[in-house]
Amino acid sequence: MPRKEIELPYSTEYLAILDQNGVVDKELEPDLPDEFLLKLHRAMLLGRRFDERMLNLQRQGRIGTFAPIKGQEASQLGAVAVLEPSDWMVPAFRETLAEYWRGKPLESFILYYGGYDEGGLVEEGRNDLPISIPVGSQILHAAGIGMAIKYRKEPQVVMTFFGDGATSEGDFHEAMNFAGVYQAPVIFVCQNNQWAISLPRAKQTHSKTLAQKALAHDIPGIQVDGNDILAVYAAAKEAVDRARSGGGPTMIESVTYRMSLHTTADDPKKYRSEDEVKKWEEKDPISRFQIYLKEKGLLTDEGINNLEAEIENEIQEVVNTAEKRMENVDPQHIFNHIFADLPPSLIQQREELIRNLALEQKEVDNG
Amino acid sequence: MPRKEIELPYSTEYLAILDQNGVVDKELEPDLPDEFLLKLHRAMLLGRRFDERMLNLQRQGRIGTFAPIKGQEASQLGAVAVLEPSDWMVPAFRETLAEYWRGKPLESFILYYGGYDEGGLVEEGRNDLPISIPVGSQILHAAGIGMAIKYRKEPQVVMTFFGDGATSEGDFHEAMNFAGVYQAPVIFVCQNNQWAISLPRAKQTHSKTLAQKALAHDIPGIQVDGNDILAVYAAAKEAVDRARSGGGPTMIESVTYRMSLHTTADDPKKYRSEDEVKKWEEKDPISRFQIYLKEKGLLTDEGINNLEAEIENEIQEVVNTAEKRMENVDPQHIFNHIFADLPPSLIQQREELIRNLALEQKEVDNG
Amino acid sequence: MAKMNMVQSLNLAMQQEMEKDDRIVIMGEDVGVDGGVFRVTDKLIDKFGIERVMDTPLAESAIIGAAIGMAVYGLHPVCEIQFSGFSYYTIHQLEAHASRLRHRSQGRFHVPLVIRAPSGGGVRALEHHSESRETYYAHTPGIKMVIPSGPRNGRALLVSAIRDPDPVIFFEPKAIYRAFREEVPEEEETIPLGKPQLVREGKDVTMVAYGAMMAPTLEAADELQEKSGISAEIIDLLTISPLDDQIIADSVQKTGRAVVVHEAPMSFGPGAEIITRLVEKSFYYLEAPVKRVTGYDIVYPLYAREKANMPNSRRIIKAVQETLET
Amino acid sequence: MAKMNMVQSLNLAMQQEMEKDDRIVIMGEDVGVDGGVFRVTDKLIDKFGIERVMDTPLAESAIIGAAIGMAVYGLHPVCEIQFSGFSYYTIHQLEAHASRLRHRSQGRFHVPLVIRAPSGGGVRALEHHSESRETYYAHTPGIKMVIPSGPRNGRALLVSAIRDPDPVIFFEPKAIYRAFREEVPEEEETIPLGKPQLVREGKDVTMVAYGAMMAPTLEAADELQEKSGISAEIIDLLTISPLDDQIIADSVQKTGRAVVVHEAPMSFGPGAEIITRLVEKSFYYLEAPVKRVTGYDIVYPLYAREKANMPNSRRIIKAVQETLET
Ligand SMILES: Cc1ncc(C[n+]2csc(CCOP(=O)(O)OP(=O)(O)O)c2C)c(N)n1
Ligand SMILES: Cc1ncc(C[n+]2csc(CCOP(=O)(O)OP(=O)(O)O)c2C)c(N)n1
Ligand SMILES: [Mg+2]
Ligand SMILES: [Mg+2]
Repeated sequence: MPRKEIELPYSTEYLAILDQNGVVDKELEPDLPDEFLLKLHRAMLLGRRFDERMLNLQRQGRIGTFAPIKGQEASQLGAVAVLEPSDWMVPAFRETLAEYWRGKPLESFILYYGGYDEGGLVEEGRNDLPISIPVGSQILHAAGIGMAIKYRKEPQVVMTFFGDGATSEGDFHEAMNFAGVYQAPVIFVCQNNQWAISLPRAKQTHSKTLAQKALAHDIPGIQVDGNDILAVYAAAKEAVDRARSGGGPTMIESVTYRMSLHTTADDPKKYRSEDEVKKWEEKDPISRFQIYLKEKGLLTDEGINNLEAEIENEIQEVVNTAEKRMENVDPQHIFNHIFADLPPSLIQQREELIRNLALEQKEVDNG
Repeated sequence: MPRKEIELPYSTEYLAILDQNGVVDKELEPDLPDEFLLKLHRAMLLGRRFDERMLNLQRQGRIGTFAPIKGQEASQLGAVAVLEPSDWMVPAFRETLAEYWRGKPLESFILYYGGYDEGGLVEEGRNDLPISIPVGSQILHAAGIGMAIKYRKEPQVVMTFFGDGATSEGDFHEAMNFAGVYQAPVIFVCQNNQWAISLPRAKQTHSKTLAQKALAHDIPGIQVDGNDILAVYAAAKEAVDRARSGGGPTMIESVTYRMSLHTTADDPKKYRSEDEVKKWEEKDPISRFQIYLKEKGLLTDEGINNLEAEIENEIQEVVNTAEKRMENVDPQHIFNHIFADLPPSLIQQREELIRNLALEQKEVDNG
Repeated sequence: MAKMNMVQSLNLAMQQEMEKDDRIVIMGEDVGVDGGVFRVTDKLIDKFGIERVMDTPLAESAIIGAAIGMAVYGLHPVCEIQFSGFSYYTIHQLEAHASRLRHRSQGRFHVPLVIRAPSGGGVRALEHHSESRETYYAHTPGIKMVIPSGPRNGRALLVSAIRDPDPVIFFEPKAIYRAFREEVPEEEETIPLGKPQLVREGKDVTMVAYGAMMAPTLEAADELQEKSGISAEIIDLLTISPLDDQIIADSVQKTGRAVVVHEAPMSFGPGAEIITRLVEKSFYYLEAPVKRVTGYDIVYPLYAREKANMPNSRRIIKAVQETLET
Repeated sequence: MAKMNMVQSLNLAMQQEMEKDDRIVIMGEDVGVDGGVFRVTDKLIDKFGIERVMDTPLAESAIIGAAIGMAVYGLHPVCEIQFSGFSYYTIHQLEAHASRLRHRSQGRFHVPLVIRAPSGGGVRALEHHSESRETYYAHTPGIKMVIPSGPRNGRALLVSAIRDPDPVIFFEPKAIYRAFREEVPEEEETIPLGKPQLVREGKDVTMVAYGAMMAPTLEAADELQEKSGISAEIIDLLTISPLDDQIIADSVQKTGRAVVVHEAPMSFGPGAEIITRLVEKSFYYLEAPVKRVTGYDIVYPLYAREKANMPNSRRIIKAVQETLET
């Protein structure tokens, strides 16, 4: 009856496959079709360019505050690429590329960050929640969706994203605990991009890794190189397969870096060194993937150039249509989608708005 | 660059010293003065008897709902007995004995559960928070007190209590994370009494132990036999010493059993078997401690009988004074201690109450 | 028709709806094996199994957050928060998500979610077990706040709440759980959400109340009638928000006087909205200041003194008399 | 005296108080190295170090819960919640503890805690960054709810809030953080909490507003004066709760008419309490229904349409005119 160590069912593992120089670990390399690899590459590149363009639009005052994803392309795409369309995805607010991959039109992002509620529309058939800004809160929705999937005995899974900062919120742990208890098919993807606005990962929590937080709930947890799309994919595949076959939830800590601003309202120079950013630039997820694809004979510099041009066009077109749509602001729209049926008090308020607008119009007309 | 296990700084340990038959592990036995052992014994016995008396008072309608501690005497006393008077203690609502040990008058319990706000009074000099009913919420107060102690560089520690159910609340994890980040001198004592009202420990969380939840925050966590006062004391001593010397927080899972009702409003027959309760009765914390003390030559059956009589008298006296105090209900008291100074709107409301009371009195007087 | 108390009638509402619709699941602390600490979900687990009646871990935010996910997926969760005093752990989920996902997704998703919670005082309970904070939810756009006042309307409102496509907070005045019985028909009965009810016609004064305060309000009205011949018209709000003030306006345009009663603290409470609506729409009919009889703006006292804080028929009568005297 | 915007004046308040009193510590997300996302705590970390200016982990409930513990211990924490839209994560701590520990401990403990949070709309922000939910806190007994309307009163109120022995929620209208500058004296200046201020005398109508709504209210008053010769008396609430209605009553007893303005949703909002207090205490002085100009009972729209939801001088003028026409 002495003092003794208790054996626990899980330990915390680390996984990396493709290093920052593009060298691959042959044993761990996932076996993916060439087209799929190229599709991933195209999406990553588009994600990067769209991000740049959005930053540009914001700087020109054509859209409002938004959160760039630069540097986190592999981290989110590698995970979401494992999902089937019928699966569910619950993003935070820095998953532009994951949402795009799932089918969200680029136009929606521009509308949304341009201040138009229409940008929040989730098209029929895309099983994704809209972005969620209150940190950590969405993780619980994923737990609930997982529980509902299990209740319905559907062969689906749900994947949710959140940041390193979110792991400090109670909702994160409550969600992990629920998913553990109900053995729900949930994949918790923590994009540890090293910063929560100005707070570095080391001050966010005393724990050595974020993945080990899964130990609290006896959920398998794994830390992956989040700038290595192959590792992220492999870890997510394992987790999704396990969840789909009834094996319950998994937490993935994807170690990556927010290479750009927190949001366009942020100035990282206040709190982090250029050196640190430089160091991470060497770990860029896109360049190492391009080396890999080139070595596989799937990609050439010329191919990249063509792709870049194609993407630029695609984005330009989207910006054009979005800006056209943004010319039309019908203020009455603010009363849409509040309840299934607008109650009398809200009908009266809408009428007041309409009267005010008419009055305003009259003043404008009268000069 | 393969897949590899990450080494973490802590593992989860189990500690037991005095088994249910009163057999002690000589190597681990803490070296405690005889009087102190006897003082612990007296307190445990008083805790048990007071609990029984309170249940009685409730059944007679003389007080309202309260939460019995039966079975958890060692679990809470072993921990709190390590504290210095200048240390802080933050209870949940099932720490009657811990509060009594710290100096809370028995009378206060009767007043409080009798519905008198006066029972909440924390006497000057006793550094304990009043009981906290919203599960898990108080754990954060302990984290804050620990941070304040550290800020003031005082040689104090803070100990907080909560149940197995509380580990599912986000506030628990947020508190552990804060204490970890700030390396605050906090001892988190989870009284795992196997039940959260009707929910058994196994359904509260998927994790094998509760102590392992500390791994999420890289805080040392230990599981102890909570019905073994020596083990609880030893674990708490280690934790308090570490905290006091700047070593930061510890979590202790004290494995015990709620032998009585959740509260007097509860009927455990709805959800648990008599067999289970029987099994735990054999592990009673008091009887095993009595065997230990007898074998040490510190206690005799006669001594126990005398003590029982003494305690009965003590309790009876307290019940008498408390009931006397409860005869006086001044309703105006409800406006006390809302703000340091009552604002005009509340003064007006109090005046209204006074007018109503006068009217009522008049009606009574007029028959 | 059977005579039922409100615990039984609410249980009936859930049982019958669950029989008809397998999207409905019950979740909360102790709602399964224990049948809820007030037994409102008693035996539902025997009828529908642990998949549909879930004893959840002790985490309110998780209960509501997970239920939001389930609702978005297509289920209709009926959650119990053990006491309304612990519902505040979930406001960030309600304010940020339950109330907004319809709007945020521009109609793709909606959140058919019911949150039941025993509320209010009068049962000699512990701290945090007696408060009335319906205002938090009534002031939050995108959610509905419903409070029944008896077994029959409780059952009918709960059925409507369960069928409602949007989130409904359903506070159950615990003081009337077992206070009285009413005939409750076996057949389906609903009451549309958002419609206060005229429960008694009168001509001298309008009394507006809801929940457990209906009892002292009716008592006061009886006594006023008997002792002073004062005829009170009485409105039971049933739905606090969105507030439809039409029936109140109509009544006051007839009586010219009104008294509003609630347990919730006075300031910034529900009474203020009702009185303001009257000012906005029936000002010229008002012959005297509208009065409110409410809980005080204090920390709810432990039970020995809770009566001092709670509106009772004496206070209500006094308010009516003052209204009529002026 | 220096000309300062409100960001600077609030910074000054904290800095000066911290110099005087080492019980004061600052805590919150990004308040240290970054100086706060609006820079309100800028450079305080350089002056007072990381022990007194704490960049906390991302957990609102923990910030407030820990601060309650610190306050009980004897410190005076000044917490920043990054946006008021995330303060709801903490309501259970505020409702259950900050507001009650004085009462629960029967005076042994009290909770001198300030919670600062940028609030309100008008800055083209993301979802959850524009709401005004002061009602939640105003309706909660045991806490004070304060909202300044400019650099000078902001500084003076923050000093008072920091010195207050009880918990104070201090919402900072982000729309006026940098909107204008005022002379702010170097020397100490305080404004007692709980006292609305008469900011302009007038005789035809009383206008009551607070925070960012003071600007369009004053603008409306100017235009009414200039174009129609209407003289408005204007009251700035400053402290929303506990509400002292004396000055409002006094004013309306003179003008007979009133308009209340707030960004918060209309129903069950602060305006209702003000109007109700007028009904209760100044009913016979009211010559016309009191009007309110408020945000609508809707999910706050993304920024392209936020103006449609926000009271502006046009809407206020219209309300005043309607009040005067009747
Ligand atoms: C509950 C809550 N608190 C604060 C904020 C303000 N905020 C937005 S993002 C952010 C940091 C998030 O960090 P992390 O979770 O690591 O995600 P990242 O931004 O790095 O993707 C903060 C504090 C918020 N949106 N929600
Ligand atoms: C936040 C909150 N939710 C629900 C309750 C109702 N309640 C009181 S005690 C309890 C169970 C607590 O279980 P545990 O933490 O294991 O403590 P124990 O009662 O076993 O001592 C519940 C659900 C509460 N007091 N607070
Ligand atoms: Mg981050
Ligand atoms: Mg327990």
